[in-house]
Amino acid sequence: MKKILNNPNDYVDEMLAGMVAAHPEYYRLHGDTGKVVARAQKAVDGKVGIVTGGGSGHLPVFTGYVGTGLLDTCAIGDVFSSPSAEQMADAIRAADQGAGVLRLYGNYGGDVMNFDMAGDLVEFDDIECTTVLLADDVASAPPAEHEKRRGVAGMVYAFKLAGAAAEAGGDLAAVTAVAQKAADACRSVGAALSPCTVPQAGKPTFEIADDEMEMGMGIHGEPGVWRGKLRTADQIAGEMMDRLLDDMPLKTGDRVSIMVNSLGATPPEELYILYRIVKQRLESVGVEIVMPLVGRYATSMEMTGVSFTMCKLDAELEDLLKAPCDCAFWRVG
Amino acid sequence: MKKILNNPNDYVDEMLAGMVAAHPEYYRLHGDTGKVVARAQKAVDGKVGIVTGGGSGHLPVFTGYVGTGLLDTCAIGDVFSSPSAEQMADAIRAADQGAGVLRLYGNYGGDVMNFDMAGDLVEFDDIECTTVLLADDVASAPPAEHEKRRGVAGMVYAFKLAGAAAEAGGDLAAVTAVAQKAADACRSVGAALSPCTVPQAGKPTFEIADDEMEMGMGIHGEPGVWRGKLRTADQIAGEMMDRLLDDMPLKTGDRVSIMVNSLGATPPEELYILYRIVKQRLESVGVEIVMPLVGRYATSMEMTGVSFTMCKLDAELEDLLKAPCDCAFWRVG
Amino acid sequence: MSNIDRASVITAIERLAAAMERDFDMLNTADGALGDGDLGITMRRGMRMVAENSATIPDDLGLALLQCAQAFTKTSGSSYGTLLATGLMAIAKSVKGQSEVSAGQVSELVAAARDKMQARGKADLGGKTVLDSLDAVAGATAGKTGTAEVADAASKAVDDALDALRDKKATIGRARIFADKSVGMDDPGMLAMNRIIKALANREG
Amino acid sequence: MSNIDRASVITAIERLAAAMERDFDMLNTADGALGDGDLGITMRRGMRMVAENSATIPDDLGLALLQCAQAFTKTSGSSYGTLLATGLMAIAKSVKGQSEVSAGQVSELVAAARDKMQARGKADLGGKTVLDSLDAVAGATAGKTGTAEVADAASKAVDDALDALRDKKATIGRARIFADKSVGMDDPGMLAMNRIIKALANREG
Ligand SMILES: Nc1ncnc2c1ncn2[C@@H]1O[C@H](COP(=O)(O)OP(=O)(O)O)[C@@H](O)[C@H]1O
Ligand SMILES: Nc1ncnc2c1ncn2[C@@H]1O[C@H](COP(=O)(O)OP(=O)(O)O)[C@@H](O)[C@H]1O
Ligand SMILES: [Mg+2]
Ligand SMILES: [Mg+2]
Ligand SMILES: [Mg+2]
Ligand SMILES: [Mg+2]
Repeated sequence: MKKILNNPNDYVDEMLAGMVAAHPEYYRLHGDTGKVVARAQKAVDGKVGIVTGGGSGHLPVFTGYVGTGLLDTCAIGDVFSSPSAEQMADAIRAADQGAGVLRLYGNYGGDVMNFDMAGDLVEFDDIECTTVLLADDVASAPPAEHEKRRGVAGMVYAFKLAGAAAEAGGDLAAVTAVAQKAADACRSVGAALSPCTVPQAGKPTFEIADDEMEMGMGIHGEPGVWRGKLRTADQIAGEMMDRLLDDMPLKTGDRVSIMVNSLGATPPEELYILYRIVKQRLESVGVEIVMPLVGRYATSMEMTGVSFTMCKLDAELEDLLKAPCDCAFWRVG
Repeated sequence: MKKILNNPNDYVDEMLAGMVAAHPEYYRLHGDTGKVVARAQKAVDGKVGIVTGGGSGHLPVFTGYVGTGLLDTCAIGDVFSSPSAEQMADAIRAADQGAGVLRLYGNYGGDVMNFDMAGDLVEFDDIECTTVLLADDVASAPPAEHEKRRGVAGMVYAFKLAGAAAEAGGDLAAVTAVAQKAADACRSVGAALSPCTVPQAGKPTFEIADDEMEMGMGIHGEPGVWRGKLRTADQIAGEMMDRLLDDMPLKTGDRVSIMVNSLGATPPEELYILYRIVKQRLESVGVEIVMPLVGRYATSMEMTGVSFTMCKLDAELEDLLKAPCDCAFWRVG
Repeated sequence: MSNIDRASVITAIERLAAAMERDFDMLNTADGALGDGDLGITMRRGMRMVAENSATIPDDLGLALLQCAQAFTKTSGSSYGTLLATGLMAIAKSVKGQSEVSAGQVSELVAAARDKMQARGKADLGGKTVLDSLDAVAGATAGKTGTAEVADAASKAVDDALDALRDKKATIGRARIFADKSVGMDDPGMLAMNRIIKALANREG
Repeated sequence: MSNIDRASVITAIERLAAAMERDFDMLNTADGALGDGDLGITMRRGMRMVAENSATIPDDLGLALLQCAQAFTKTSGSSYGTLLATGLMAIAKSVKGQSEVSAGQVSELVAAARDKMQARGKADLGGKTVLDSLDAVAGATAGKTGTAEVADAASKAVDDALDALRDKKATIGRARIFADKSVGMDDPGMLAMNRIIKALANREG
């Protein structure tokens, strides 16, 4: 296990302790579970709160995106495990500034059940809650069952767009509508070359030969659409763009942001090699790229691989994308 | 080889093409070799130019740090290979705004020879050049031979501090003096858990068992001070801090910035686990941490491992560290 | 034997906590084959907290079960803990204000738990999950009123459910991605419910 | 035989370019064992560019060698290319304005190259590098004036240098990190200089 850690059971607590120690200007731990991260400075009264949550091991997702113009709070579980409903309820309470709270997170069974349960738990606190789920991974279910899809890096766009809407003073319905529009505008697909190791499990999440890749694999190692010999960067990028454009056809004049995201170990050098093809493909159909994001935005620790996320923009979303935001991992404006 | 690429010979050219395509607001390619990166907007006339250079495969080092408050230009070679003297000469010419150029780079034989040769080549152009070498890796030679040490992540501090001095209008002597002060103030040490693969070589730079680590290993796989069983995060952090503090003892009231840097594959989760100990150690001797940098600042593609860099600050350096800078990988202010 | 009251709940908690200590490895292993291997952790951690606080549980069985449910929502984010808590809360709602429950109510209470858990997890019956175990228990205990009679029926029902579903493919949760591999293997959540029911029914071994 | 002039430089370039095509794999392999395996690449790429432009080299031997040097500073950032270019530029400086050079000058010209390369690379003599080959050549050809005599002495010197240094540890460049392993192995740069000198001296095979 090529990981730097102490007791695997302390991985997440120590990670969070280090994170808030390194960035006290951005983050603080809230409550007594030690697994709720909140903005260092609570947002202004009357701002709609945005809460997210999910398993650890995906930095900057989820906790990293707590910040101005982004999220208010985040409940974080063990690596690849949902936080508990109580933690999520704590996070919802901490996100509330009196204008209600949007639960904005990825479509995973455990997370959904717990956020629903957390909703029951905060009913007593009279906090109005809405929910928007990201289900952007096109490889995880066909279009007809798109609501079954997993939520992956598209959530970064949703955090940004909904976060900007909330910061601009939108009410809960308006912020929720933006988040839903953002979720609907995102399509993602990933390809993995090597696994990561969940500390408590101590062994890689899957096995794969040294000359193999898997197209469409999920961020926790969920099986993809094919496994085979490693292809060239241009072939991989081409197929991934095909999959995205098949699912959400674009036409001349459309404007999109595109994220070329490392799952962890894949270096920026290789993301840039892929980005050449991404850009060519979109430009060849007359699509304008707005604020491309190339880097590590949603990862699975030391997994090798990439994901592409396409976010189709209208004028409202484009303004929100360009609005300022600030956290330890991402700054706009 | 778990890498996403096309023809290995095109790795660097395609990487640079994608990088300038993704960040046209920051970078442009200069000259006809295709291997010199310059700021998208040339700095104002009369600003001292800062040029760097070295092998590819270390993003954000070197090219990534071209930007306001940082570098003017960078000559980039193949992966882990020095750029040619001609490319460096091109980069020096492109960095010149009439006030001379500081060559600021890491102490590697090939790079030194080529930058010296490049100096000969630009003599005809009447560009005044100075040189500051980073030699911050304490594991690569004892204190008595500190000028033989390799240059590693300390160069990020040197880029930042000298870059701020140049942006503030310092003349060549002043900017060079700041760069030298910064270089002298930095100490680094690294530990590697797994190698990376140079595309053209097609095989890992070294072999290491799955339960082993190597303390003090260089960023290209240069042998370190010991190899043995993987230790815990706290033990690793403790030993690395010992090595740094032995080499540059600190006392109560000293102010330092510290970088906890991933060599590539090691995720931010594990950097934060390490940072806890780093902070405890420095605070336990009464040292104040200023602007800690935890992330991927100087890497070796998909290598697993970490480095710590300590930069001791006086009032001048601290102001320069906090001055604004902006590139695709790092923003201050 | 008499009705279920605070004292019998405490006894049941003790048996259940002991069972979950005993089955810790077995449940982790079963979940490890088809999921993330934490089911033993979830159950042991939850039951330890329930047992630790059992001295303070109120007479009102609704409030008592609510306290048990919270142990699971606090200690675990794994699906099973949340589903159990959901089921416990459903039962708690039905028996709120009562300090005794008769064996004859077991069937409808289990059915209420099943329905609330189904609403939460959005799984179908027959999908090879804990719901199928509960459904079998609700069915087998329906119309029965004697404590021993109910206990026997329930503990047979969880065995039957395992047999009935074993050769189906998993359709839900993490196990779904191992659908083919899951044929012939017991669903970890059904296995856990088997042990839970037997401990509650005092029909172990 | 007569002095070295433009024509003999062009002939030498052709022989050298051919030798570097031939030795491409051998030099990569030698450098691969102790360094990054690019020495064949460096030499072939540099000599290809030199050969491509050989039709246009000037009569002035100084300018001619400068052009050759530039082929190396342009095509490679590897140490050897830069050192070769440094040496060539040192010789170019000495012979600037001359269209002929006599065999008797070879020793001092090689010594000039050696010194400039030593200044650039800051290595010591005896450090098992290309400097030792050049030093041997400069020594062996000193006082000799006949073309054949100089060619024989130079090509024997590069063999002797390999023998003399083979069992030493590498002290310089990437090979230094394999210091122990390098004992008994030829330094790749010395090996390359062996082939270069033999091609120039037309003493191959
Ligand atoms: N949506 C669902 N509906 C009903 N039962 C479910 C559901 N999801 C999981 N389960 C049950 O929970 C068991 C797994 O529980 P657990 O190990 O806690 O899940 P995880 O660790 O994946 O969150 C399954 O064997 C199944 O019986
Ligand atoms: N500083 C130096 N001084 C003298 N010779 C050197 C020096 N560095 C390298 N060499 C010579 O160059 C050879 C390696 O050349 P090359 O493969 O181009 O190096 P690299 O690829 O490491 O830059 C060595 O075998 C040695 O003979
Ligand atoms: Mg599980
Ligand atoms: Mg789990
Ligand atoms: Mg080499
Ligand atoms: Mg080289």
